[in-house]
Amino acid sequence: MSDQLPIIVLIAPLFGALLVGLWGMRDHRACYPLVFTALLTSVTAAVAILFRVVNHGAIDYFVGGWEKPLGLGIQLRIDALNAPVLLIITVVALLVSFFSIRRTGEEQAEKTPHFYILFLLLCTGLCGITITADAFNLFVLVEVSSLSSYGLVAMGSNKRGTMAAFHYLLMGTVGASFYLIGVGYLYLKTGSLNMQDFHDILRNNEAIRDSKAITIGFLFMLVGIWIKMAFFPLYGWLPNAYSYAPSSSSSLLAPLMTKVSVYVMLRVMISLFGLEWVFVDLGWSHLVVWLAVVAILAGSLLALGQRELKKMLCYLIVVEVGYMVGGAWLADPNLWGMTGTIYHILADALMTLALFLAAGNFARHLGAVELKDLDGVFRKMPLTSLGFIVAGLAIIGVPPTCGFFSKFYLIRGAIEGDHWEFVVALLVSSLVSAVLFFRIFEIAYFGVKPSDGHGHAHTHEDAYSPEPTQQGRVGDLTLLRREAPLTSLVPLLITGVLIVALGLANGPIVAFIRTFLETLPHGPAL
Amino acid sequence: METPLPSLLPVWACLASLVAVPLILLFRRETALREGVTFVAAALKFAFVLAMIPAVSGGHVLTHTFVSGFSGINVPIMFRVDGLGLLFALVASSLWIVTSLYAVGYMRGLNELSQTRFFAYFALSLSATLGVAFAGNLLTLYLCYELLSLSTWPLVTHHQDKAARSGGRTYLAHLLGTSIAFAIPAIIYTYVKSDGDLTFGGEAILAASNLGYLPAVGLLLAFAFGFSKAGLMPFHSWLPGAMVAPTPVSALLHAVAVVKVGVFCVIRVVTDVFGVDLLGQLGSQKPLAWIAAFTILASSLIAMSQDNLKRRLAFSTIGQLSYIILGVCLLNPHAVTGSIMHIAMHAFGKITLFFCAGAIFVATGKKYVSQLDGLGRAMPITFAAFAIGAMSVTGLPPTGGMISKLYLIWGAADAGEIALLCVYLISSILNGVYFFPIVHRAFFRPAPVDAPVTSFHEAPWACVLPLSITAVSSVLLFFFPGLLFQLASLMTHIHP
Amino acid sequence: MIAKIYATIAVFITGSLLIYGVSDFPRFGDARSPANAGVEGGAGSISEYYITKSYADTKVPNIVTSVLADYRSYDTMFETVVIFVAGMSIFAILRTFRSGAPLVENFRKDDSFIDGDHQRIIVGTTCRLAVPVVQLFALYVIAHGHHSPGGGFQGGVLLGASYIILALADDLAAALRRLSEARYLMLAAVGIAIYSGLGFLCMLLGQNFLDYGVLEAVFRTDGPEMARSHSMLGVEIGVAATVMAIMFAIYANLASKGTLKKAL
Amino acid sequence: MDNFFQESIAPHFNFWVYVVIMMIGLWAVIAKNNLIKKLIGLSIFQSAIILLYVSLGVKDGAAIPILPHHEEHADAAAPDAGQAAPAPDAVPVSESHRGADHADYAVDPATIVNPLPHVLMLTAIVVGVATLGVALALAQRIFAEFGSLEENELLIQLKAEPTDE
Amino acid sequence: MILSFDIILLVFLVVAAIISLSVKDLLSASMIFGIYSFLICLLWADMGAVDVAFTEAAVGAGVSALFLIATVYNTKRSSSD
Repeated sequence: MSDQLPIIVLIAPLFGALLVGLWGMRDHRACYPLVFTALLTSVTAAVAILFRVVNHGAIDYFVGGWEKPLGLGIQLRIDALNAPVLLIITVVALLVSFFSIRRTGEEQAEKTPHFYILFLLLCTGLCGITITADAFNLFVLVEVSSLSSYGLVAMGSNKRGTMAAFHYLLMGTVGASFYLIGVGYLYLKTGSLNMQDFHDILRNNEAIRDSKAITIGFLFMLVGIWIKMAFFPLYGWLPNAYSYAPSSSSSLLAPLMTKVSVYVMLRVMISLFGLEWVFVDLGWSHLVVWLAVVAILAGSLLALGQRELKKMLCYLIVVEVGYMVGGAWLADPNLWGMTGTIYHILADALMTLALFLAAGNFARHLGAVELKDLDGVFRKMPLTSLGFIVAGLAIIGVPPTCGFFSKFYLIRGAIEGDHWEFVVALLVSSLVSAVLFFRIFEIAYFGVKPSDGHGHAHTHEDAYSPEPTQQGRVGDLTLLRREAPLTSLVPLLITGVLIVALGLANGPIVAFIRTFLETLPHGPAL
Repeated sequence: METPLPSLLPVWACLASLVAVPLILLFRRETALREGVTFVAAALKFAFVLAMIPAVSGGHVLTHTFVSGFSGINVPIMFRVDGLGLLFALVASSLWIVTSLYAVGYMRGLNELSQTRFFAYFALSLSATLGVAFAGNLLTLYLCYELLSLSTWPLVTHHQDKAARSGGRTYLAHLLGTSIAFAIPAIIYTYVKSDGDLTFGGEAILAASNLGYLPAVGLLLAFAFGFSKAGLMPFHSWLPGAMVAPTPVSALLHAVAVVKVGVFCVIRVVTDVFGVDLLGQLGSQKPLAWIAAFTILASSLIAMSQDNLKRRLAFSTIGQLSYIILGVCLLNPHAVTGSIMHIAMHAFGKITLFFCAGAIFVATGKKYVSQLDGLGRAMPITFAAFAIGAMSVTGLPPTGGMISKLYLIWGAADAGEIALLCVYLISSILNGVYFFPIVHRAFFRPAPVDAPVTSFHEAPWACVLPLSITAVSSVLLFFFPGLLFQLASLMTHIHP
Repeated sequence: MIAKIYATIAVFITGSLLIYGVSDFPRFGDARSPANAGVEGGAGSISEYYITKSYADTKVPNIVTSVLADYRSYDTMFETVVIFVAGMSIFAILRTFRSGAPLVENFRKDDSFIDGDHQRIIVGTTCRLAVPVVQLFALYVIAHGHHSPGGGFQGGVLLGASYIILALADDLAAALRRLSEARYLMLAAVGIAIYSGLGFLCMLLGQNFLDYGVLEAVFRTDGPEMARSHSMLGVEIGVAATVMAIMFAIYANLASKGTLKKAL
Repeated sequence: MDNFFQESIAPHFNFWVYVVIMMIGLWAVIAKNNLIKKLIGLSIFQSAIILLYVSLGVKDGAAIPILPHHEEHADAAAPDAGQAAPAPDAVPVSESHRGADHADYAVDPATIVNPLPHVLMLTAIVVGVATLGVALALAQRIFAEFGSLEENELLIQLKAEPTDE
Repeated sequence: MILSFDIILLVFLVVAAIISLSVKDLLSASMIFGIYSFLICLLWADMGAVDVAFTEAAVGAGVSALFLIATVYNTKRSSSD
């Protein structure tokens, strides 16, 4: 039943959630195997889907078999744009589920099954958002994922978390409602909810293409999605929500939610309205790119001002969102900006995941909340810091990590699209992130306070061997005593490896994305 | 014309010091073994570099490709050894031997802590330096350049006190900052302009691209500032800041490896990215030339006002680096030859000076010029070497510095740039003005009454030997410049 | 105050944009408007297809039900999931297991509410009489949703409401005795399980997810239409179960500050 | 009277009002100080969207979207009896465009209101109540932790105390 | 659909919305919100959206008003605005 793959991807976590509800409620230990099997199933399905899309092109799936006329039933469509996103979602979820094993005990206690139900349903929602080709169905799934994320954020014992969750809920609901208004306007002008059908109507029907209602509808959809993805002027909810959530929740939400919203924006631009309409008929490109520039710069400055690690990371997310929105709207002739954005969705998901996992470990085992608490972690938690370093270098954009390549494509797009302001913004933000991370590295690297810098050379010997793993073997093993347990360490290291691997493998990935973009009307052939 | 010749020699040369890193860490406990590893690695590396000479001077170009290109970008990671690279590699690897000897003496003399780390990163940075020297295209060049910045940071901050931290901070901030802000966009712009070709050698990368005057100026400046290891003002202040490092570090890295990597990159950019012909048509190198000229004069003036010996040397280095850049900007064979040779000549002269400064510190703990009165009688060898080094840097016979400077001035005259010619001359005088008073103090001033110089009191032999070696060799370079000249002219033949 | 100014500006901008969009809407109540009759260039009007063909497809006169539970049943499934998620989120946020006490003791009961213990008898008796009627009606609404307004969701809400009435009339414990926490959580999961299980069954029988047509083999109906009709009934029952359970759960948690002990 | 509406006000009146109500709700969400008030505003905001959608589907003088079903009532109401007379148009299911080859049910689309918006809005209402429930739970917990529901007081408290993890 | 009825209902709707947002007593605000939901339910019925009306009656006027009241009961009845 290989043609059923699209539905399996999101049915697996759904059934997983139900089983946790039926069985895990009684016996908490039953949760873990259920969660892993569910997520493993959907990862496998996602991989299979990716292969199918690579080999045989896009997959169309009509739920309930209602195929013609288009839009009668609900259509799922998986093409080169969302197959990778689907894979990254499931993989991240799987890694986080491993990471969360040791956490749920102390962070969720009796509510462990409920945590995992929300966890799995969040994955269901995100996968659904990714594969659906129906504008309204997308709204429903956005609500599924949003509601579960509110729960996940508020689960912590931190009272600020509750407050943050409330604001998150208000903003998120308003955003989703804006999107819904947009859909309403489109439906009103075209009588269609199916993306493909709507796209055809827009292409074939002159009168509708330049009607005011369509423009307003697009505007509202866009703003709604921007609220969801915390694009700069509308980012207010994100930092608190993510930094005060329990680490097992935030390390799932932070990498996925914003990226998926970016994907939704791309989907709306590409499949629903078509790049020709968005770039040529509408011509907001410059405006949005300038917005993105402001977003990047402001986000960087705010990140510089933070004293808490997770807060800083949250503002970095805002910056990355700026990258992606700007890159998507560069409208450069060869769509390198779009390519970079799609690639950056994958890259940034991994980078953010690694950073939040590392931050979670630091907070859990050193109580390190603020930057200054990271004093000498390279010695205390070498492996965790190894992962943190890799992610940090990726954010800065040091080759051969994936961060470098996504920045490379974005800058290339900006140069070819003559958006020098965007180039400048990218560079400034890279500089800022370099400052941020080397500040941390310095704190973490100088294990001891400058005052007692001399004297006990022995500890220095161990502290300053170039790569921590070496230290684990060479130096005496007592130094590893504060390292995180394997369950929370392995996902981090795997993510680090993935970051580098994604960087090295950017060639085929980008080629794959390009082939997809070239099939579009108004693609790079423009 | 050059004929490419696949060879593993450059790889071995790099690996020699890279393999040393884990070994050094392994023998952290047995110091003798640890330093033995360092010496062996240095000797091996030098041998490998030497082994390349015949082929290269025979007009071949040794190439080796590791990665046939991140297929996303289609730029390979490759090595390519031509005259320029080999000359630089020769200087760096030969001086490493001497420096390790000196380092052993210095570190033991002051029994510094965590010497293992010191030697490990030292070896690592040497590999990075050779990587830059042998880099076959802009990407490889850039990667090795960054690796060098990162691997030298722990050396700069070796002492881990406040000064070291702040020094290290300025160091990283300048080097990484400029390379991210200027070098990366410049490289990507080149990539876009030359649709995907970043390879050195043969036709210059941008020769075919129809670059305007202003874009060319901007791109060239972006490169020159991006590779801020070259110490062009206003991005020079990392160099004095990095003087908090132990003297061997300052000696090798900040007289030879790091700073020369900077100018090396600039030379590469001018000769292989733009190509002499393109710049000749556009004349876009003029602004850079004038910035270099300004840097020369300004740094010389600042150097005069410095009392801390190492800081004075640092500013003099800044000036000398701009000599090289200016020479390359003159774009004629003599000037280019001169600047390439100046890399070597200045290296020997300046490292001598640093060694002397370190030796004085080890022996007497004095680091200020004003304290040196009468020390010459106590440490005659050191100060004799200092005098030779000063002469070489100033460009007086019989030292190698004179030859390269002669070529530079000749080139300036050929290019008809009288103003720049004057800059060379004036700055040479200034060099003399800030170096020779030191020698004068040491030999002819009476020692201060409170601390009378009693008897002959030199630094340990491990410090004195290296500095005498380098002093002698910089004299020898005056009489036998042939090899350097040959290698340098290889480049200028390629770009007449 | 400053918030009010921001709000006014934001509202003004948004509103004017919306009105600007409204200005080229079709006339209100226009039967030929694009939404109702479709536009050229597309795949034809979906709503007209529903109106004219849905009965032939599903043998269900209530078009809304057939569209809700068959054509767009994927939506409806996730709508049920939304309810489920909401229940779980509220549980995660509010439920406390520390016996008796709410999270923090600065909940204070507002005296301005009339605490009418003396009315308990009258109210209680009336409600106890009302509850079965309400539940009966709810079941009717679920079962007859094919032919009349209503369906799983409305019926589910009514069922949930009946328990809420019970809780209001007597007290929460009385309602919880009939529908305990473990039970309503299980019921909620089972509801969705019924729904998605039906869809999964269709997959096992070789059709797409939620393609009820193939279930004719299961229901032994002649022709896929009746199979759809029956499957819709099953689906509605699933929805009803989940909605009933979660509605009551939400009320129970909200009314008792998450300790299912003392409520209004 | 009635045709006065027909000419001047009717064409877009619903849509205007939907904008007005929505703006009332949005204003409350942003400007109100009390969290409960914010939530009431949110619900009003959402109901305005429902008003938009439902207004889209309205047709003048059209009937509700439930077809008159006289004779089919028998077998539709009591299906289990298995006495469903096989309809002449019942053909085996074909993968593509199912139903397209059925005979249309004899009805003029213009006489029945558009059912699709109703379906969508059922979902929207559900989402609305779910959101409201979660929000209220959050509000209760905020009250339990801060002892207040007035935003300004909450913000003051948050500023006062140091950040705790 | 009766147009005048429709329009009168809409006007009432706006009024109810404004009142329920402006009264200081949260309990009565919730009550008036229930009334608002009931009015809007009538409006749906008038527009021929019977299922929506039914749902609105069950959810809006019924359950969600009840949820509001429960919360108000558990927290605080008076509000500053």
